[in-house]
Amino acid sequence: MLSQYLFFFLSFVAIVSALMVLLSKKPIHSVLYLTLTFFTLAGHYILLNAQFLAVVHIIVYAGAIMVLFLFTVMLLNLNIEGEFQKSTIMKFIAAIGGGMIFLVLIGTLKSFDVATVGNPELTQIGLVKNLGKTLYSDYLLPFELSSILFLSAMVGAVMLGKKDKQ
Amino acid sequence: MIIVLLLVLPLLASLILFTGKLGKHSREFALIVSLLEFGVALVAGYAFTFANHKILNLSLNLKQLLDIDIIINIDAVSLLMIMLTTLLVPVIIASNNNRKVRNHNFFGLILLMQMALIGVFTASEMILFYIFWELAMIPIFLITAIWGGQNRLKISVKFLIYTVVGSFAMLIAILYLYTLTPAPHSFSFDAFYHLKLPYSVQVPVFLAFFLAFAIKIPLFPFHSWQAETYNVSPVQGSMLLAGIMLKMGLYGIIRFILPICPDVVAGGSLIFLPLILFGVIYGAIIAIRQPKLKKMIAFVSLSHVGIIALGLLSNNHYGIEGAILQMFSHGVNVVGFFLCYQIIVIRTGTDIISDLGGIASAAPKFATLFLVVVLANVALPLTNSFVGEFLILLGLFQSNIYIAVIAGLTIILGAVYMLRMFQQVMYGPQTAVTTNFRDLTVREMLLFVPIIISIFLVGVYPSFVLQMLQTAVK
Amino acid sequence: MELISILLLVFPFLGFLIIGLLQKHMNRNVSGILGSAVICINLVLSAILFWHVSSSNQTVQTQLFDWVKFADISIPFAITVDRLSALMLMIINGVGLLIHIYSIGYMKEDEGVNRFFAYLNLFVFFMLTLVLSSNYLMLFIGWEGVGLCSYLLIGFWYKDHANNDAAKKAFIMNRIGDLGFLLGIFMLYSTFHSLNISEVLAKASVMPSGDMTLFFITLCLFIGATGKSAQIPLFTWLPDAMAGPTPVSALIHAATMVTAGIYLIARSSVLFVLSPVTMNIILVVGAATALIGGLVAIFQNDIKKILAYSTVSQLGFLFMALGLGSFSGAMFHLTTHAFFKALLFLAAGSVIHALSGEQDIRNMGGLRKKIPFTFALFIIGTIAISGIPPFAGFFSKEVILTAAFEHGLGMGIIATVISLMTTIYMFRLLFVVFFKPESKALKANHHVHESPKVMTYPMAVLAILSMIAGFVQLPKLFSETQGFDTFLLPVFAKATGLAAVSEHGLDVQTEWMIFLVPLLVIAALIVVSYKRFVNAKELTEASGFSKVLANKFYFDEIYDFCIVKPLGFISDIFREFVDQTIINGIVNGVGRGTLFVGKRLRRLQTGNVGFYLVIMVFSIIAILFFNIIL
Amino acid sequence: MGTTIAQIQTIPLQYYILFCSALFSIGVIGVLAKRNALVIFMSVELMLNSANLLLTAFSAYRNDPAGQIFVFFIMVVAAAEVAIGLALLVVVYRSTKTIDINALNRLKW
Repeated sequence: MLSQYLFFFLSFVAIVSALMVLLSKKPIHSVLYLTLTFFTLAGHYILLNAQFLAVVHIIVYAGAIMVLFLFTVMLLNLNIEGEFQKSTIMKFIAAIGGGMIFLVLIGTLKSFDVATVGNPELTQIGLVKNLGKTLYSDYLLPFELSSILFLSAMVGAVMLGKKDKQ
Repeated sequence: MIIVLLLVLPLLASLILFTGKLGKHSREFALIVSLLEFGVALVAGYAFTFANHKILNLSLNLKQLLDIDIIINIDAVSLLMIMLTTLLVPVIIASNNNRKVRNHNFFGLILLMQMALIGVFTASEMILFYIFWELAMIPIFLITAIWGGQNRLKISVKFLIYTVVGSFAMLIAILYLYTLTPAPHSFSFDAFYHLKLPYSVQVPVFLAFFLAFAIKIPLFPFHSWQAETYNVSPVQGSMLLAGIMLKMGLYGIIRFILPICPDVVAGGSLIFLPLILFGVIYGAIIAIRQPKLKKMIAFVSLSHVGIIALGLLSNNHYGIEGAILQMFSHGVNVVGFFLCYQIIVIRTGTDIISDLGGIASAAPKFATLFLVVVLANVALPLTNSFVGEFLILLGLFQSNIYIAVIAGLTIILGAVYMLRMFQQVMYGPQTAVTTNFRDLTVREMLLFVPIIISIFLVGVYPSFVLQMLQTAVK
Repeated sequence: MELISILLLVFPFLGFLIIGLLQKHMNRNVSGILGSAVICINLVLSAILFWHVSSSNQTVQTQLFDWVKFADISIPFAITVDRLSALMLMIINGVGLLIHIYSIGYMKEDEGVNRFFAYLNLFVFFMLTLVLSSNYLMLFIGWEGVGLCSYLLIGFWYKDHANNDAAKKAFIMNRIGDLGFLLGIFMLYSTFHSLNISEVLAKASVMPSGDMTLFFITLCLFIGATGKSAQIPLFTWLPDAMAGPTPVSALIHAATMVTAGIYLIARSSVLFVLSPVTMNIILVVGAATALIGGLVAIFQNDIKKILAYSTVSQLGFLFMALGLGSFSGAMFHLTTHAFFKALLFLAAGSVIHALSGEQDIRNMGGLRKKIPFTFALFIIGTIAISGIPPFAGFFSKEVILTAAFEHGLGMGIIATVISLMTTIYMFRLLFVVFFKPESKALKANHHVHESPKVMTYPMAVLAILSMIAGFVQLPKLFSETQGFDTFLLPVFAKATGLAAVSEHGLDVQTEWMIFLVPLLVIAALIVVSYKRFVNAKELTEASGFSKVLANKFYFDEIYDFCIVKPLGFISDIFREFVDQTIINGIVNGVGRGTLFVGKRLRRLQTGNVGFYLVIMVFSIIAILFFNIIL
Repeated sequence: MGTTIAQIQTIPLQYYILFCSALFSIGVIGVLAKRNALVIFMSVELMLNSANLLLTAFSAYRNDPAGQIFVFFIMVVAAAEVAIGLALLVVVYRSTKTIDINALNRLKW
């Protein structure tokens, strides 16, 4: 039962803070609310016994990505308050779109059957040891490729960030 | 390892040519390489007939990384096609004496094309086949688009798009078949051959393959790129197209349609055979009044390859074997025809049939050689096309009498258009453009040597080819 | 013997190769001598073979190599010499030799003389292939090969498009027949799984008479024969083929090639005998051709055309004989016809030669005195072909007439009429050319000259043969032994054995009637035509029905209107309309449509990211929605 | 194993589906309604994360590590994407002095 309460609590916080991401006027507040959302999500991961993911999630998202966002906002002085608002009709369309996609997603996913197909011997799949085994045996090539992706992303970011010589 | 040599030699040579370091000697270099290649092909033929067959296939397993096996293999049909390719490419290279086109890139592209063609004829794995199949398009497209005549860009792009549409259909069929192979899935031909598809699956697969090959061959009504492309392409390009590249489509029919969709071929013959048949007659009838020589060759070719396709789809082993033999003969004949065409056009500057005439009295040697080529195209006995055409018609006759009878009409129509053309071009009084027609030089005569030899060799003693093919047909 | 039979093919081919390849460098006299020498050797070889098969009653079988061989099909290059082929060998090489020698003189002035002899040798090669082959496909090689040579030789003077047209026409019409032949071969193969002639005949001989398969096979073979042997409806090429040099007309278009059809049917006699319907068709077609050829011949004015139509008529007569089941009779007449028709052609050539190329008989006349030797030979030929005893034509025609009367009175009368027409046109020709007062044009012509000896001597030999060849087989009235029949008996024994009709011989009176009545009519006809043609001032322009005849029943025009024109029309329609407008239009239309749609759809790219996002989200919604409801 | 799965399954999978869909929809609304490129970017991250969570949930319920591996890769891609995306944003801001997406409409037909 504890986990259920925990679930409801985390979900509630996550949704509220996610809404606040949209509703707050200043970008910097959005960033902070988003960080809060990510922390709640990390809690969800732990609830799901995906400890490794939870850790990685915090490191990558809260640690790296959100810091990047913050840096951008602050360094470029982008923290400008709602100077560009969309028209109400656009907001209306957005609300309808969001609602519809919510319904459709529920409709699509609700019928999913979740019979256990994985290895029944395997317990605690969320641990580093088990995940690492899978990652380095079955998914070796994608793993290596993703490192290349990272490298190129790094190079690309540096290239883009350089000031033009003019 | 011969097989690797066959593929690597022209590739390397073409790369060397692309660097442009060879300058004026490009043609000589390309010619030497292509002759060497012919020599290698002969060795492969010797190995196939007498020695160890094992040197003729190569299998590399790259499953760890890409789930693709590289399998290359030579059987009788491949060998015949490789022979055709390696025999004709030197002729094509040597026949080029147009200064504008004498360019290292041009020869590089021809050799690259040769490599791709040999790849198509040897690949025993679908993805590999498909890569070579598409690779072969690139050089011919560039040759047409760069060195072609009027409107070259428009026409070559049309040609490219048209054939790619067909290839795409084939790709879908290949991928679909791949999913049907038993796990672990495989792209190898063997795996595809062992599929025993139900009829309802065979039909769409057949249609997809047939579309790809019908465009490539081309068969009526997918031929509208052909005459235009021949017309605009430099002669060497036309030779490559008509002599070898069209055979890719026919080869595809042998490799895929016959083993994978046997029931459609057996059962549905009344649906597509009449279509092809109509194309055969259609091409022949158009050729009768075609005013331009090069376009006429295109329609003649349309008619001839239609007959070959009929033979392949006749569902009869005589027909199939005759058709394979005829693929070889047609390549030789049509290249011979284009040689004659080139000589006429270079000497007179025109290929309008009615402007020509009286060449025979000015150039008797040329007249004789041209006559031999024409007669080979008419399928006179003791020339190469006769045996093939005889077997095709025999096969058709045994599977469907009516189609055989109508297809037989091409014997008559063939005589009509060929003799009309020959008479107008070679006989009669000389015209303004033909008065100073020079007879063949020794170099030009040499070009005809392989053509003439193969015309009579296959015409008089086809058994050696036929017996070699016999096992493959089964 | 096997070696000899191979050499028979080797020599003419070598001759062709040597003369053909060395054309440029060869002295113009050498080629003729070389060509003739080759045929002379061949004649000796054939004589040996002939003697061998006629004395030993064996056939010579030679296998060269496998031509088409794989799986269950095996068609070798193989030679069979039996009495029928031996007879043909003698005719081809004998007449061929004489014509070769004649050509040395006739073609002396021509610049392409070397080419001419090369072609002629090639022709002999293919003709020998035809008669020596032991299977139908190899026979077909020869069959097409002689067609090729015929094409080359008709169009020998290729600078004039009229000749080329004639050559083309000959080749194409032959091809139509060839298609029939080819289909026949397919059926033979499908039925008997062999193309070996003797095997096929053996297998066929156990089949019931009137079998449908056999009917179609024989019909197809007969269609092939109509092309090569110029029968209705494919006969119109033969008169046009006279555009070639005269020796060619004599050799190819009178003596040898055009008889290939008869040879084919005689060769396959068993098949034909078992298919009475085809026999009747042959009979009717032969008779019709003979009648039309004869009628048209009467109204022609070109010396060679007359002979050509005469050939058509005679070939029709031969087919009648085949249709009547008288195979050896047909072969007999074929042999004698080869002699006297070759003679007539060569003599006509001699006339033309003397007049430096003039062929219109209206411009001739009175040549009797100027070229007496040719005249004498021509007379011999005319008598022989008209069937006046004791020359060869009489005896061979007699056999056929007898067969016709045995078949029925009506057929007998038709055959007689046909043979009598020969008299009319031949004597018309003879009288107009040699007896009529000289025409004005001829008077102006100064150097009319007798042909050189190299031309006259071969003709003389042919003349002698035309006179004596008939004595090989005297009519039954005079002789018990039927020499020719006996000679060919081994070949046709099976066929005649299978022929169901019991041969009830004619009674003696009828035979005498057949023998005498025509003779009387011939005599009368000669007198009438003498009056009519020698004394008439000028040949009047034809009118009415005779105009139809003079224009050859408008066959050419009908073909032109029914086949050639529509084909050209369809070709233009296909090329201009179907190909360019419809098919290419569709293909280009697809491209143009794509461009058009692209031009319109481009407007959707507004550049507004928000708009894109809305579209994207709603598309995803739509996809998922359809995913649910489907 | 039974215990862990049983423990997890005290929360029905449907809850996760609902929750993730809601999160995702919020992301969608943010993408549609906002004009600030930075916030749009954040909304995208939100959507990615909702998908991640759902994948993990499925993975846990099915006891199949592949799902979590997948999440791991998505994170990798997301990190790369953020790096590039923000760099682009900076470049855009430098040249146009705004991050309003409506100002970026030069790229059209």
